[in-house]
Amino acid sequence: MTMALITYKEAVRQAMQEEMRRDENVFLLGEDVGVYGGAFGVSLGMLEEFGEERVRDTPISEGVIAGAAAGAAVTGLRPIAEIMFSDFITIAMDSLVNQAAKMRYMFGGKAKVPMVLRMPGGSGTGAAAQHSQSLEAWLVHVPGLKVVMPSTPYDVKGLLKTAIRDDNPVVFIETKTVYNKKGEVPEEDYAIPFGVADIKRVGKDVTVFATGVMVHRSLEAAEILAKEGIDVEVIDPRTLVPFDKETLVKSVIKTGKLIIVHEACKRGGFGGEVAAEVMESEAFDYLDAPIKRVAGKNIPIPYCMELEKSAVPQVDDIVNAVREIV
Amino acid sequence: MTMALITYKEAVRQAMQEEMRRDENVFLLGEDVGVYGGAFGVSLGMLEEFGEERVRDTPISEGVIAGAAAGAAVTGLRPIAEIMFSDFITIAMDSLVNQAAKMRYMFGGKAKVPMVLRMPGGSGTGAAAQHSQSLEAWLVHVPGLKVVMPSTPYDVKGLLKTAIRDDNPVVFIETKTVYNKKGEVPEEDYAIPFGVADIKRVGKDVTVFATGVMVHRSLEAAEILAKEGIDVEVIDPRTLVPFDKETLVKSVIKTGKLIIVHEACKRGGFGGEVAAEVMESEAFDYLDAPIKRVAGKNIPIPYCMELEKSAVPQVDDIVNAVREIV
Amino acid sequence: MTLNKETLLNWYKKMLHTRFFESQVDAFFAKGMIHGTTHLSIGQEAFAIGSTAALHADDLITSTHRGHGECIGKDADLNRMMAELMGKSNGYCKGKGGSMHIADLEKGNLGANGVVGGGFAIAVGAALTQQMKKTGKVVLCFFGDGASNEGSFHEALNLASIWKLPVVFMCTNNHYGMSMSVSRSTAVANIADRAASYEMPGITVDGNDPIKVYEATLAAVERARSGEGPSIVEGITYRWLGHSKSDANRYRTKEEIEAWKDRCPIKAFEQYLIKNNIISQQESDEITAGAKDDIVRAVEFAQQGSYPGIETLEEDVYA
Amino acid sequence: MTLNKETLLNWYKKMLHTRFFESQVDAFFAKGMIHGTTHLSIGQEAFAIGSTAALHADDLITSTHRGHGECIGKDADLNRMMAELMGKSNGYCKGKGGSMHIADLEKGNLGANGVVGGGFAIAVGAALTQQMKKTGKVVLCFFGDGASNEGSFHEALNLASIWKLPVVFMCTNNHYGMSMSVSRSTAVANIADRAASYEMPGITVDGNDPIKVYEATLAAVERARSGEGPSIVEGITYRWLGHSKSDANRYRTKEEIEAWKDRCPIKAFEQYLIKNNIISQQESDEITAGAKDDIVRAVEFAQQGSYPGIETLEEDVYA
Ligand SMILES: Cc1ncc(C[n+]2csc(CCOP(=O)(O)OP(=O)(O)O)c2C)c(N)n1
Ligand SMILES: Cc1ncc(C[n+]2csc(CCOP(=O)(O)OP(=O)(O)O)c2C)c(N)n1
Ligand SMILES: [Mg+2]
Ligand SMILES: [Mg+2]
Repeated sequence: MTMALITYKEAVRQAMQEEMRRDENVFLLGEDVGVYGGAFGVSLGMLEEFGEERVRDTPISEGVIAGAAAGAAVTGLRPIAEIMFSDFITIAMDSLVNQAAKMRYMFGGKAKVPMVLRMPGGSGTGAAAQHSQSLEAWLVHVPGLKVVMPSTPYDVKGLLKTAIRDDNPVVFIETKTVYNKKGEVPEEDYAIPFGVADIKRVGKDVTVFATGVMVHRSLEAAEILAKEGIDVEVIDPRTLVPFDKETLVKSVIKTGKLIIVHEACKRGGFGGEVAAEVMESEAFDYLDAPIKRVAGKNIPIPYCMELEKSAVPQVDDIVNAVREIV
Repeated sequence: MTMALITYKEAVRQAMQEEMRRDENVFLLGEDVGVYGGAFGVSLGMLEEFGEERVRDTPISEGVIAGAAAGAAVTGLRPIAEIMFSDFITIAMDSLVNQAAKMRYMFGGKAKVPMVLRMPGGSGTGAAAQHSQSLEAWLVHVPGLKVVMPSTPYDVKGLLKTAIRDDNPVVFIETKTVYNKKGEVPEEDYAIPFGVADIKRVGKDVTVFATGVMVHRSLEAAEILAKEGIDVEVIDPRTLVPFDKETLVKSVIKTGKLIIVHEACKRGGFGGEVAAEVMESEAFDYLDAPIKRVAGKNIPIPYCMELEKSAVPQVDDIVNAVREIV
Repeated sequence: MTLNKETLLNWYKKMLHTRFFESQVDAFFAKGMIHGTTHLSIGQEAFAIGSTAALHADDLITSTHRGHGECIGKDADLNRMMAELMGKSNGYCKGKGGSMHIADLEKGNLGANGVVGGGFAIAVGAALTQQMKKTGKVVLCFFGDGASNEGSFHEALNLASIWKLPVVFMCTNNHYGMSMSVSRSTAVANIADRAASYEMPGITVDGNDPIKVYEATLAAVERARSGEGPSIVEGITYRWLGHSKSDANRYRTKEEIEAWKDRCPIKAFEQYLIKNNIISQQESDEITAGAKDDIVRAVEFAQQGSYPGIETLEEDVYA
Repeated sequence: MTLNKETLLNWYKKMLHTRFFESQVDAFFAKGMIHGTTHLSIGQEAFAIGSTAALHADDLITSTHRGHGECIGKDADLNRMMAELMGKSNGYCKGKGGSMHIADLEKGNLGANGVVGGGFAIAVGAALTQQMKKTGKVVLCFFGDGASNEGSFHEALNLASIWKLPVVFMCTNNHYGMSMSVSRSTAVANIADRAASYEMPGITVDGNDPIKVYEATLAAVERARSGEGPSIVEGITYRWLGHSKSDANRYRTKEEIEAWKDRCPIKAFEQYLIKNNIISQQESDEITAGAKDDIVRAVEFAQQGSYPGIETLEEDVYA
């Protein structure tokens, strides 16, 4: 495979472009996705290639963005809808949760709702409490939705393709602080199946399970710890629904120790779900120490940079947590 | 204390009435809360006593119901806002999560938002996927909110009074299938502090932690199990935020076994959070068996009665789970 | 406007079907043979049937919690409707949806909706599909007067207008959203007045007259089909029965209800058909009897159906 | 309308404060001394200042992400504003809010809002308090043209109308919501046209003329104060700078921007004041210099402030 070094953002764009070239039913809609290229420049240039018909600027109306995507999907299109910041999914929750996610089941299996709802999540841009949330736990709790949270250019491209080809509503959470991070991505068409975790680093002493930007921080932490002789395995689930429990369980059986790291605030976060799943699995008997969660504080994200940093796990926090457990 | 035998629904109403008599800043708003008395008849008769000024029918506009409550609260009133079914909180999420919950923190501690958002939750009425959800896990994940989920007439009255007197946005989830259940309630004024779990049944063999209607099912299960010589302790947290970890941890240390029961679907439910909290506590070392979750299936609630029942834990499921663990 | 006898009789029959279907449901509900909740549209049949009559067979609709009439208007199978309400596996949703979620995608019915205002955005999205795929199809989006105060109404109508989507917003103004009269809940007198906010036509018609409803809808549908964009068509009508099972009718008077019962859309249409020599009283009686029989058959069909097996519980969450 | 010299000069000074405050912010932002994101209202000062001038000191406002002008109009302390933008503990929100969340509850500013359309319902609720407590106070709810397409706009305006709440909806129509021009995003030409959906008055004025803005706002405020209910007041103006830091202005032409710069509201107001012999050029220069100095002092104040300590991180989540 020929590889290219591209940013996460470019990988997102390429996935959309390639799918839109492949399938005329795929199109993009959202606020300022056209000439502006999206708030983070993700869709820059797409208007030029696909025109206003398939790269659709919408009014500032998140409810109808998600709901119209559902309506278009159920009648034969494959919309990619963008919510400018994942924080504004609050406005689209009814469309997403009560409509898109439930249509198929309520209708006795007759509907297909092949839509992707893309949105950047997370803190780190100094944009404070209403532009920095990590809300994936809400969506994991909604039957009928799939939830994807890629951390690298390779993953984001391969998973977005799968998401677009999937016949279900997929919530696709992009990690905004890695938009400009580069990584190797095949030039050939590829897709990454849902429900397959990626072991981002193989190790034997402790399993660190991390999502989004925390994958990168965990890998950094692992390098620091390696110097101390602690060999960390870093697992990135990549998709939260469906969830690859097997890979995680195997790893925990191997290492006997699990640390779960996420940016979302700890209380009610995805970490609890993961901890409970592991506990209910055969890995329970292999646990040498209690499962530990390293997660965001239970506070809105503050504006001031130092406080903002302290609100979510940093490399040091992960390092310390590992040291405490081994 | 003189006790009266009243229904859960009457207890809710009495709490509202007594607080409205006590404090002229307290008022009720919501869809059909006036002459109709609310979809479940909870506020029947209140219009007659307090008039249209303080028992306010609103248009079908959940976003502004919650948002106007926040605006009224921050300027000196103490609104009780009703969302007719907790499922429709999807429409009020921005008002609740991005506005009410965060105002105080974002403003550096200057605002107080003393509002209560009441809503009936849960399945069991044959009303299918959009009228039967248990969404408390979403709210637990939102810093700035308090989350209350009372199971009995006594608790609901005492906790609603505390909620109304609290200076923060409180989401108050009523269990609609117990609205007509009766229980003893003091005739004198009383309030139940937040963050104090109630041991609904003392036992020594296994701890069953349950919320809402599952408290009742767990108590029934406990009676069945008692005949088999299994002594179940049933803990009702009553408030999910703040959460009384101490009572639970003590119980688990005593029994060595924990089963968490909730109606909400298992994936991403509150049970994961509870399991992780217990695991991170000193109780970990006392656990004789993995913590078990008995929870709703990961599906929308189906219409047909038998399926609906099978979608969420019934007494038998709890009994079986206990038998498996002891 | 040439409406031949066959067409008019078809409407008449569908109005009767709606009435008898719902009367049966009401009776079954009282006996506990149908559970959950159900919202009956008795008294509103002319709007549902007159409007859907303006559609082609492959046009689309989105419907509401009170949607049996629209469903029948869109040629639903009465058998499968009744079976669904009884929670049977031979129902439209295999017993998983019930009254509030009947959908018939093959016939273009994108579903009733338990969320007030939940259908607006879906209809707009469905209309976008028609526009982008140039199918020439139109979407009728049904909603109630009360629903017009949801934010979803506003977002959807604005988007439909700026994109000139082939959708017509059909307001069944039955004077109340639960206990809230339009005059208490809504800043404007007629919901169609709100068309002004979206630069689209808005028209209010007698919702108890199927011909007036048909004509107004047809004009809006043709406009939409020809690419000129959306409209609001509002029919003024009345809900005879309570909002749902829990309604004690405290918010309105018996006199008001009786006055509207005197304006029964089905009776009035029968009289129109007879007076204009389209049918005789005898023919009308025969049609009525036939419609009743159809409901009896639907009940039989439903009763013969089995409840969905427990093995279906976790099916159909994902495609 | 008697607007004495003192009043007019106060407006002039506030417009200058807004301009200089934001120019300073822009410069600091470019240098990385202010982080995050910030939305500047340069070019729009007349609407913010003219409208808030119609309020009593204890009236209330809700503001937006682009709300520095309204904040200054409502007599905010420039020092604490600048400190907040620099993330300092002596800022309005102790450094936890930043530009998008400045609030000054004591002065009646219920806060800027990072959510487009997030302020509508809050304003309505605040107005309900005034009505129920009979305070005689009025709420101004600021919002952008783009925000008028959020569902929250619709729900709030309907409720305000039926309850006749003392709130005035102030639309800063600067032609764009990010890259979407009003003509592309919105079905109506003027946002005030939407007043028709809520049976309230709607008026569109030249948003670059503080006197016209003041007059229109005052009329609406008096109406609200006297219990006659809400209105929309829309000011047509223009955002000179990009939407926020990330804006390359691809959606509009340089010519368009320049044409609006030629209509600078501050220049125009200065000329008005001089032409009508209210002030001399020299006085104007002095006021200008004074306003600049105030910003210098604000910067000093902010720079002297310390960053909030880590011990404050988990404070103030709950009361
Ligand atoms: C979002 C939402 N809010 C509230 C309800 C409860 N509810 C069901 S029907 C109804 C009244 C709807 O009024 P209208 O739109 O006029 O329709 P109608 O019932 O008169 O047919 C209400 C409040 C709901 N189902 N969904
Ligand atoms: C709910 C929501 N959607 C999108 C955004 C991103 N956003 C911030 S400002 C803005 C444009 C707002 O336009 P307008 O209301 O006209 O105000 P202006 O920026 O022109 O002052 C957008 C889309 C947001 N902050 N909130
Ligand atoms: Mg109605
Ligand atoms: Mg604008």
